[in-house]
Amino acid sequence: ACGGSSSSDGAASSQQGQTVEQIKKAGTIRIATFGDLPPYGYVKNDGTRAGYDVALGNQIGKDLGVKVDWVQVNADGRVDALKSDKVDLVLANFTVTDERKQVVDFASPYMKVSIGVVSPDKAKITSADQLKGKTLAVTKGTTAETFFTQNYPDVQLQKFDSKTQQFQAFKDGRVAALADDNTYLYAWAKDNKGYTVGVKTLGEESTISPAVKKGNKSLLDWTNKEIKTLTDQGFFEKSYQTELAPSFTSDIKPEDVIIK
Amino acid sequence: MADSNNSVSNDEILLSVRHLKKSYGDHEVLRDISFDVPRGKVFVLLGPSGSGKSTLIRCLNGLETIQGGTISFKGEPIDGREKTWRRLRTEIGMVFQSYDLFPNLTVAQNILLGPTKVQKRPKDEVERQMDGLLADVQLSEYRDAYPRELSGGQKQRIAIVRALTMNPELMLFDEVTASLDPEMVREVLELMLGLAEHHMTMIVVTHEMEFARRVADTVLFLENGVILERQSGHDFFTHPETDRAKAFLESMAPISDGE
Amino acid sequence: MADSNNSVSNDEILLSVRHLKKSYGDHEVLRDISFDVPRGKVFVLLGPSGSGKSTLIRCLNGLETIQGGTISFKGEPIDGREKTWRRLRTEIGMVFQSYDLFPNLTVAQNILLGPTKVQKRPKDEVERQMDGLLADVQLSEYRDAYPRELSGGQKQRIAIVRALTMNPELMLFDEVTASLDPEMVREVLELMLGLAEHHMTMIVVTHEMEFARRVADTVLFLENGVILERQSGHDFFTHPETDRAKAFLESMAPISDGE
Amino acid sequence: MLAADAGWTILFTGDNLTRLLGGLWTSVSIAGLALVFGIPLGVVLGALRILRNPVLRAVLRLYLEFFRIIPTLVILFLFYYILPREMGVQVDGETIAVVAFGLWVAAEISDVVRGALISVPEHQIDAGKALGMNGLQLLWYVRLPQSINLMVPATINLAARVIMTTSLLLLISVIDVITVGQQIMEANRMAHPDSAFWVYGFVFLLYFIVCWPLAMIARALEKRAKERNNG
Amino acid sequence: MSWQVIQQALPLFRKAFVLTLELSAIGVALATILGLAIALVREYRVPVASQVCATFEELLRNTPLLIQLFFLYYGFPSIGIKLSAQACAIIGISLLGAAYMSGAFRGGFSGIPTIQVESAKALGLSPLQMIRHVTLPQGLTRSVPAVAANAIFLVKETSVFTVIAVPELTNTARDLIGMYYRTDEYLLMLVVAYAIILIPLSVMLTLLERRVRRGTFGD
Ligand SMILES: Nc1ncnc2c1ncn2[C@@H]1O[C@H](COP(=O)(O)OP(=O)(O)OP(=O)(O)O)[C@@H](O)[C@H]1O
Ligand SMILES: Nc1ncnc2c1ncn2[C@@H]1O[C@H](COP(=O)(O)OP(=O)(O)OP(=O)(O)O)[C@@H](O)[C@H]1O
Ligand SMILES: [Mg+2]
Ligand SMILES: [Mg+2]
Repeated sequence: ACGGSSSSDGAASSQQGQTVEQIKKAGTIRIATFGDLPPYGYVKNDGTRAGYDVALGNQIGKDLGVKVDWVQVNADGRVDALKSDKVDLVLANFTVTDERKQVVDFASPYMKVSIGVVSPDKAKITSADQLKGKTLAVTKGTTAETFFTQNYPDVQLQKFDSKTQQFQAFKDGRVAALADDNTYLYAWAKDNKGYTVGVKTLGEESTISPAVKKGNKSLLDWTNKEIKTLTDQGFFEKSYQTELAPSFTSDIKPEDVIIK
Repeated sequence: MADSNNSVSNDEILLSVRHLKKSYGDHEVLRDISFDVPRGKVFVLLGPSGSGKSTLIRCLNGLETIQGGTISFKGEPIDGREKTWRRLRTEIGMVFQSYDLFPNLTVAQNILLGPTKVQKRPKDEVERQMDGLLADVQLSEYRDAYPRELSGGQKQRIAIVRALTMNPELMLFDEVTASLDPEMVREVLELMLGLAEHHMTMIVVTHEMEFARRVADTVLFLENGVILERQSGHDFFTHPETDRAKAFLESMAPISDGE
Repeated sequence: MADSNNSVSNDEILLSVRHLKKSYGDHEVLRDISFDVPRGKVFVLLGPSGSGKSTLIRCLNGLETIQGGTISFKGEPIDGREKTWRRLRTEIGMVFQSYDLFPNLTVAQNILLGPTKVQKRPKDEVERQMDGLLADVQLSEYRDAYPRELSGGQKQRIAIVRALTMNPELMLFDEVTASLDPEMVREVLELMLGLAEHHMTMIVVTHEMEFARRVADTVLFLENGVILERQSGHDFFTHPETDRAKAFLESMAPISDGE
Repeated sequence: MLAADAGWTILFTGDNLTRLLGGLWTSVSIAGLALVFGIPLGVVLGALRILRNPVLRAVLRLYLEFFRIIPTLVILFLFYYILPREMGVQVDGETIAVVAFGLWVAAEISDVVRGALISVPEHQIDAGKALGMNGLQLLWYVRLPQSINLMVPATINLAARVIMTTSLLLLISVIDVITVGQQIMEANRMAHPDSAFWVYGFVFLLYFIVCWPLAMIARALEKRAKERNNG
Repeated sequence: MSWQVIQQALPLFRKAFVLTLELSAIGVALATILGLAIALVREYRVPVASQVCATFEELLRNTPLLIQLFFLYYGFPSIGIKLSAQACAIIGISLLGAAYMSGAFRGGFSGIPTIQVESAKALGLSPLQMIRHVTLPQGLTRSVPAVAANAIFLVKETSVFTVIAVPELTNTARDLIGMYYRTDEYLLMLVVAYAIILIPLSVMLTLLERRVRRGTFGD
């Protein structure tokens, strides 16, 4: 009912996923995205999808000349969605990491990101060391989870399935702080008074890219070209203004997020 | 029998029923039943299936609430409250058609339950009485057996012993041999004959005509919830008054000689 | 009876059993049973509970697999395969102790099932035969009733009619009156007496001694899986040979006069 | 947008109500398909289980025990992760759910059918045999009609359980009613920060409205079957 | 399939295994006690309480545990009631379990033949004595198989705790899959872990059923 189903026309996919030609022939591209992460990927009250990731996906669909079939995923389902051929492309705030490079192929990045930590003003956390012995909310399968598991083993992690659940638990005061990509923490903190992103960046700055099934060279090359063209056309700047800027506080600059 | 407090007194009325009425919804099962049972006598209830025999006997133990009439025990009318009945049930023993021993308790526990928990009599005294009764019915070796280890006839004899251990003044029996294999019927009937000889006051529903003939001081013949005929045991079987009773007696002796 | 193909022939052997053996696991229930049933005769199986009567009669209908010996029907030994039995069962009728009508079918459907679906006879022919038999047993009005609307005695009579409608040459009865109220026993036994008079070949297990005495051409007395005594019906009841048979006959007449 | 203080209003904002009902419909139709596909399979397997073939019995028993012992959620994951890879075809969450639930339903139904078939008293079977019926005739004229009364309520109960279990679909990316609920909460997190109580409460109610009547029908049929058997 | 991956994940799985066992044990125990209480209240038609219990039973039996947990964990804080994830898990499984257990016990009680109650009355036993010596022991024995079946059901339901971030078996497996992408190994470990808990339970259930059916109580 909500565009969640993918085409299952039975066309046997190659080991590498669908090529661009196959996608064009099928007339649809299946893209994985979040459904509960405004302003990146979410569903409006009228049931249509919107957000920064979604805008990119829609543009890709238009340039391919095909319909976009959105598949809603949670963070921990992104790799398997590609592996098991449920989608052709992931546009779900997918941070590029070494582990992930082993299992999927990333195209050129379209966003900058690093891990941030948000906490209530009343008990503000300003450095990761303050978290020792405290509980921290993360979403399963995110870079924040991996980062804290590897670098701060004595921070107690509470791992949630979806963004909705982790933010809900955080707001209910079940955890001392919440770690996630700093960009959506900015957006979330703007919507929720009384919370601040006390730790703006942790670890190395990373990038966010579209991902395709490992070995899907055809779609990878096409996407790389597309990102370049769009960057040149200023698509991401425009998209930043319409999708992200209204959700961010004024101290965030476009350069902090998008890649020139 | 080990019991001895049932001496024959001069016609004291132990149980008295007057104008008893019982119906299930619209269905009148007993209408205007009256009779007196003197101490030491055996009453046998006969009648076709559905005539109300079980219902009547259940009323006499307070297992059914009655819609009219009175039941008096030892001269005192019973008010029908559950509490009154609970007290009286320790003086009125009852044994049912289907095996009613508690399967979760041993024979001894089954027997001791009432006397020790309800009558609150000292356990060793009750045990002595129980052992005597078990010996009488030749079931001493089954003292610690569970009911499932007994045959049907043995179960019913234990059920009777269980009732007797309460020292009841009146015993009610509802077709206690009806679910038994034919060969086991005898051992139970003989136990009951023994009780009658020891002047236990009893009301008995049975389909065993030969037994009824031998044990009954009085026969009440029921049909459709009324007492159609009331005779001494001997007279009822030799010359029943009503045609219904005659027909009934005939049907109970199936396939008699000649067609 | 509407049936007429059971004319008495000069001692043709319908069923012949030789050295039959049956055991459940280690437990030998029947050991070395042999006897011949001539066409038109009535055999009554007597014996205490557990002696193997039911087991024997079930073996004769292939409901139990046997461990040794042979059963021959109309001179032809039965090979024991389910398929052979299936064919023979249309010639050997059987009625059980527990009411075995199919509760989801009406009386007529119960009766028609075997002849039309198994024997594949034309429905109107079978219906005519059924109507005749139902009239014989005075149950025509219950043609379209469900078994639950019948009394126990009526159910058993229908069960007999159901078996008869298959035109069997041999009828097996296993305590068909054992679960009946005493007053209903008679109507079933009378039906069976009628069959005997019409020279239906029958093997009957029963606890009704008076009936057994009247109906039996031959009595087989079983104990512990062997035939202890084999006598004509009259002789068995008047002077049984073995002590066991004597004791059994006594136990079956519970509470006879005098102690 | 309505006043921010009344959390329940978001249920009626925009197309939210229709979307929630649409999500519920997804769940119910997956359950329905699973039943349509699982019940006939289960009936066949159940009928096979009363045969005396030991190998067949062992295999079918194993099949049942697998679905009995492994939590449904885990079964769903097994199918979700492994099925598409092994089958080499593109399968979406809904299809996987239907297959996984369908096989589960078949396992449960096979046990229901077997239980009902063997609950038919032995003497009824004997009576059928005494009329010369063969195995299929016994099944068709004696066993099935007398056990159908027991099968139907058990099947309806199972249907309710399957519908309830569809709540797990959320975890394999099917847009079910709960996922829609979460989308709504996120899209309105500014206006209605405490919408969780209302949205989850409403979904709770929806499930109850669907499953409770089924349970009541099953109970009524069960009672009738019992009375029939005694009568 | 890599043995090394399995070995590395073993400690985490062991922890999750223990937690699953603990939560199951507590849940089953509480559910049984509460279920028995509810069954008795309903069986003896305690006014008001019995209606309340009936409503409670219907509500819980006809809604998924997952949504009950969401409601408890995410929904209740909105109205000022905040419980930890484990508390929610235990409350959720105990209440749901109680609703099921009550049904099992009532089934056991209703299977007691009327004749048993009547002969207890005929001995003059008071209602409480009757419960203590006759209906309770018989009803409990009769409900054993259904109670055991419910216990298995409840252990399986603990897998749903994953949705409120309780690090039990399912949650741990999914978490590892999300971090390290070794789906096959972790799923295998998950299935094996549940099999270790549930196969013995299931065997026990079969034995119990057989025993009760074979007539601990036959006549
Ligand atoms: N609980 C009940 N509810 C409604 N009707 C009942 C109930 N118990 C008995 N009856 C009806 O009351 C009538 C008398 O039944 P009762 O059992 O007393 O007969 P009975 O003389 O003992 O018969 P039987 O010889 O078959 O035991 C019957 O018509 C029966 O259907
Ligand atoms: N299915 C069975 N499995 C094991 N043993 C059995 C089975 N059926 C009967 N038996 C045993 O076989 C013996 C004979 O039983 P059978 O039912 O033939 O006796 P019976 O003479 O018909 O007794 P009754 O008069 O009580 O009907 C008994 O010891 C019984 O326990
Ligand atoms: Mg009666
Ligand atoms: Mg027998």
